[in-house]
Amino acid sequence: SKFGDYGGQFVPEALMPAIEELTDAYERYVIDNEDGFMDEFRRRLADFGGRPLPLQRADQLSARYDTEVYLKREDLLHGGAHKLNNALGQVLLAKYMGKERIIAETGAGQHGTATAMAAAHLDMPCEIYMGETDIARQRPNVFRMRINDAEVNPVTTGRGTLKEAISETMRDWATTVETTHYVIGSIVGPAPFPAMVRDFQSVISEEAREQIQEQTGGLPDAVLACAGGGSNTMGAFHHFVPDDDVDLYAVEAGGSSLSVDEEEGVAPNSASLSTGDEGVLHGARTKLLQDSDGQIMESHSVSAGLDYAGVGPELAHLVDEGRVTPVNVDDDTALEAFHRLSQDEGIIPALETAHAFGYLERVAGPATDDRAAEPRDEHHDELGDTVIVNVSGRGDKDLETVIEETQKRDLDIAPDMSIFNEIGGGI
Amino acid sequence: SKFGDYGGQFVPEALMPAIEELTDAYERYVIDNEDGFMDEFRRRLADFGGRPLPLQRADQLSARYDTEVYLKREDLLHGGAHKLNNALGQVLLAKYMGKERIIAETGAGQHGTATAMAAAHLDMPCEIYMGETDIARQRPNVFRMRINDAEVNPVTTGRGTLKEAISETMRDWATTVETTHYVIGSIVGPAPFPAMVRDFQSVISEEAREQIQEQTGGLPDAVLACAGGGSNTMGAFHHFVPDDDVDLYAVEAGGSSLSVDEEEGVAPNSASLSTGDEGVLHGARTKLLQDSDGQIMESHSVSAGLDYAGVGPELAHLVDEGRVTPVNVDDDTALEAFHRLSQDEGIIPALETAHAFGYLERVAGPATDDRAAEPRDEHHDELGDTVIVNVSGRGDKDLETVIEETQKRDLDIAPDMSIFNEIGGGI
Amino acid sequence: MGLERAFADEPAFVPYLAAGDPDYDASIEYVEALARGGADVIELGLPFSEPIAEGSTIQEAVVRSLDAGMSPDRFFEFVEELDVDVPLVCMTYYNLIYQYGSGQGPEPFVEKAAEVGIEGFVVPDLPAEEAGPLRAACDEYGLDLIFIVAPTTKGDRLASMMDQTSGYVYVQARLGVTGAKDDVDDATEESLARIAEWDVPKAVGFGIKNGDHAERIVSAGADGIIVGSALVDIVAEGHENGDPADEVAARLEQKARELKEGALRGAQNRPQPEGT
Amino acid sequence: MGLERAFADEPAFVPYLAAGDPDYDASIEYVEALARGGADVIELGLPFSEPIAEGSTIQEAVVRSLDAGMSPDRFFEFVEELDVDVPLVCMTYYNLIYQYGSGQGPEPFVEKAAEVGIEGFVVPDLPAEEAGPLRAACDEYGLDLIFIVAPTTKGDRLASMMDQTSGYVYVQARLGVTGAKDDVDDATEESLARIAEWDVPKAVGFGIKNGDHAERIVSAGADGIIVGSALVDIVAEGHENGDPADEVAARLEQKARELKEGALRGAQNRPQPEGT
Repeated sequence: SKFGDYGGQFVPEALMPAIEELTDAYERYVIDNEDGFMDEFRRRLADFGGRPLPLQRADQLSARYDTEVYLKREDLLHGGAHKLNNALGQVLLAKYMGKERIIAETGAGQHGTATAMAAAHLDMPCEIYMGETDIARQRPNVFRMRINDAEVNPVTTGRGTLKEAISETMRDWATTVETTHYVIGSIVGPAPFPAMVRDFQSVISEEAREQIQEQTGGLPDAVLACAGGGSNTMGAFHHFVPDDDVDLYAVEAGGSSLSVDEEEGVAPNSASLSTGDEGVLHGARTKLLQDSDGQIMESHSVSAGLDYAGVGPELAHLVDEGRVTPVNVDDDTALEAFHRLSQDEGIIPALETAHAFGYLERVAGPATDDRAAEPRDEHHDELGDTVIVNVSGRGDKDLETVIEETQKRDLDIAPDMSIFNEIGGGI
Repeated sequence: SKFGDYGGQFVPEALMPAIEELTDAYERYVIDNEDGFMDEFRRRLADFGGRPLPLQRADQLSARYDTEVYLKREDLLHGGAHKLNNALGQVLLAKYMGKERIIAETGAGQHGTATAMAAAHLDMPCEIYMGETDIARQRPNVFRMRINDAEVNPVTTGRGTLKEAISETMRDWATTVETTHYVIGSIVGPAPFPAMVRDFQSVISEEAREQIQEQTGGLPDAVLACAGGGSNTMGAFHHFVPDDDVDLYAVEAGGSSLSVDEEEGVAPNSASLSTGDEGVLHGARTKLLQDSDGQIMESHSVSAGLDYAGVGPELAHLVDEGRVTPVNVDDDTALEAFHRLSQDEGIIPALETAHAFGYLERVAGPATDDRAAEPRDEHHDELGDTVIVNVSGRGDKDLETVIEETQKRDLDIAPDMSIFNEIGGGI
Repeated sequence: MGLERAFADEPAFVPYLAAGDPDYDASIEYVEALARGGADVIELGLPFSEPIAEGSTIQEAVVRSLDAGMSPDRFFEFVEELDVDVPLVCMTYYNLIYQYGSGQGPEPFVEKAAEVGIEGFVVPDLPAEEAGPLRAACDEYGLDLIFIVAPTTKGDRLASMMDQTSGYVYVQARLGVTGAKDDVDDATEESLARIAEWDVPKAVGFGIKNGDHAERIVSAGADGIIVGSALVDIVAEGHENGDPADEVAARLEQKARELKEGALRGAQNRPQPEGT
Repeated sequence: MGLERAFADEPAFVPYLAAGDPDYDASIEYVEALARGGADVIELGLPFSEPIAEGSTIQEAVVRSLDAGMSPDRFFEFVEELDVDVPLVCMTYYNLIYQYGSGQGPEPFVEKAAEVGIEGFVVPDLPAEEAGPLRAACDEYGLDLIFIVAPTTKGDRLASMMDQTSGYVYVQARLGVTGAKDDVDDATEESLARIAEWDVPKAVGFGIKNGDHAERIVSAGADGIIVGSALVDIVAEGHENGDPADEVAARLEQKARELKEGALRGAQNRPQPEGT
């Protein structure tokens, strides 16, 4: 249950039996494929989720960067992001375990919608905890959950955001462990969640590794994925980890700055791999954003889905081992990359995803004042000739944010939206 | 260029040479696969679009209807609907033809977004005409187009809706035919559009026909698809047309009523196959909603994508031939079906798509007062034991409409949304 | 079949208005004013709900007319009521022609048109390939069917249209729909050259706004000029400003006179054909 | 290691408050009021920003305390400043303990706690499996480490916890987090039965609101009662109403007295063990 020194099971005693039961179920059904669990999981991922998903050569980006850029298209998964890989796996596992009820928490709403979809598909009652502030910010996702027949329980304590929702879900679970499974949405939390969620998400790299070999005859030089909690990241990396020649870049949200406001307890970024240090959060020892006392900092990113103060323990371990390189790009770079992929490739990415493309631009893009010193060709030493970028999700959910944040910044690459100011109607 | 008496090329003389050029290109590239056009089209549909898409057995619906219900998952296509099959085909064809610019019109915005995506993917400048009323009603789709770098040209004449946008696009095309291709969004318009769009969309039935045989060992008893202009309909039917034992149901929008208000020139439905008669609209002879003078009526449907007074000439012909059965369901039934599929299967369908499921419920669903006279089992005579329903698109775009229309109606099946009235924020 | 006569002696001025724009009574006055102003043929638009070939100026005229209650039957009354001594051509879309016969084809519409005194048709969405039934009905009732030759019309299509057109041919002077650009395209001469051997009068349209334009077009060889948007603009402006119909009619008459005079000047400038 | 002494003579009353709730000075008064009211051990919460094991009542207390500036160093000052003659236990989350040593493990925190007079710890997110380093540091400085036994704790886990727990054991009377339900679960007896052979005092918590509850829990065999939410409610209500700290302190003292007296009554009702 550990990844080096990371991981573990730092949870209230009342939950430990559930964690043990889940560990047992994970080993039997997921690892040993008992009762054909994994076969059913894969069949449902295909039929319901739409897998396998393409590994697409990006024509315009490949030309721009003079590098073969391949896109792993998780944005095409049912629901619009990689989230369903995990949600479907866990809800199905809960069914095999004889659980009668699903709970989950959600911040930006992506995990909540994926869980609600999976629960509806598998005919399991489902309740989602969501802070009331997040509910007001993310109404389309709230409506999707309700329309999929999930109960959405507004959490009114504290600031009404993700952290309070996590606490509230833990509280529900602590009361109902015997009948209920808590679907954690990333490779975080107590063991066995980090390994289990990774296993469900690893279908990404399993497919991508086969596909890149079919298409290019070899392995890529690098794999890039954005990293918040890290489930799409480890999903995209897992099957490449043993391939020592494949560089793995976890692209974190640099937010508005990498520096920290200890006074306010705010880190204006979500770069826990790049800047965080070891601690215990939400059931696991990992890297996190904390002040010198050990209080968890408020993180920040223009992308709600990366806005988390911790990261999966396995990623923390792989970073310490030197196997994964943590990098980060700031909000501006991510927004520019959002527009670039939309305009050049006809794929509107999630803002989370845009971070990975922002890093690509920074390393391999045309020279700018910032990059004047680095000649264009050097990136080949860094990224190599063939790069896979994980398109973890689609950006429809981010339209409002992108427009608002783009207008604040006056980015050169952004399309002119002023025409619509003259015509009525809300977004 | 005709389907029986339907079809033809009723367009201004200035466009005829472009139509002839397109006919030639259609025959060479699409039909004869010159320069490997169709190979490239299929490769891009796979890599960029995500094809093949699953044919999924719907577990809960199959149980509800005591019929094997299979879902053809076009909602998983890049962009969220079948529209990309056609848009990608036409933009690629324009490229093969040496055109330098793409134009299209859009009403609800689905065809516009698909065209903008395809144009961005293939690096073609793109302008979309859209009525200003529709722009105000469909802002998320407008933003998606702009974000994909398409120009969106607001059309301010008349009522500022689809019909004015069509006229404006024709006007542009008439001025720019030599350099520009007009991407028509359905199996309507002058020849060769109806046949060409059908060919691009027929990948739906090509896949589905293979998949159903793999999964069940035989052909289905019936295929159901919603029908507005009819592109998803013919796409889903085409390869089954020669299979005489497969019944084909085109489910139109019955709107609020099938009766017509001649005084106001309004048909409160879009059921041109069920209730329309022969006439000439937008370049083709077909079935349409018109008054006794031949003026086109304003159509209506709760689903913007079905809200069109005409229908593809090939469908009109197949209905006259008795090969396709036109049926229709009203707004209420479609909304109920929207909620049923969302809740029972974890798939939020487009409102267009929901009409097809509404028909399934009406024919095969549990007895209600309305259906008291028809015993439950009779539906097997009608639909048979295995049914494919084309899930033409996803419903994210329809959330606002569904919530508003559901609240107006107080449907039993609808989830309670009142909790969100207490928490701030717009949709 | 006799619209050729309007082009016989001098270059013809062929104005267009949408019948019933902005309302039935005013429109009667306006059409009569065009006749007084020197029209040789008048193209009367019967408004269709989906005018795909029109520019926005005429599209808006169509909406005004429909909103004021225009219909095929009202259109025929309108024609009967007109007190003008000028040949009238009905410009409309095929569905109205087709549907008037309750789906039986164009013959009932043509019969009725002939009865009220219409002498020909321009149908912008009916290319030569689809025109067979209407051509036959026109022949039966002795009406002309005028086709539009576009700058893009070439080769076999020209031949097919030459066979079918009668009365006159409507030469679209440049690409685009009925429009409001200020320039008069030099391509007029080229367009006319392509149909030089046709034995019907050649009327050139699209973009003629004033006497000077008219003069240049006729100088370039046109047998007549077709003017729509410039006249509809006057109707639209009068409507927006709430001007009395007689004032608007006077402006139309004056504009008509300017255009007719321009055409006449053009005929004087015209280079004498060599040879013949 | 000596918290057992607080349970030696009579059933112990173990109240909980979040240190620094709603502010430093008032909280000092409140804790001292609990001592006056008869507390035998006081559990002082050191607030952590992510209190995943707490109910909403205590979660809100944690937020108030943090907003008022509580931190580990302030907490130690707080403990030093307290004028009470009752053993103190620090209840907090593992990250604060761990991080105090700048990532060097729990030893610096334990050392400092011992120095200011803390006698033990309850760490709700530290199950026995992960407790090795903290257990070792506690042993080094002579502090108790109290584990929580849940209704779901069974089999091997019980044995492992029995080995590690010292001072007393915190018996969670029913599933759920620190809570506010009005019933006192009959499962208390069953829970106690499962750990009957443990040689540490058994303090039962979760849901005790009044003297009657306290009496029933002790009657059922508990060696002590742990009460948190019912006391935090008093602090919260006083804070919301803007009541003077001394009034709130008086209410806490009264509530403490009620609970302690209930516990004492419970001890009198307790059935005499058979045999021994």
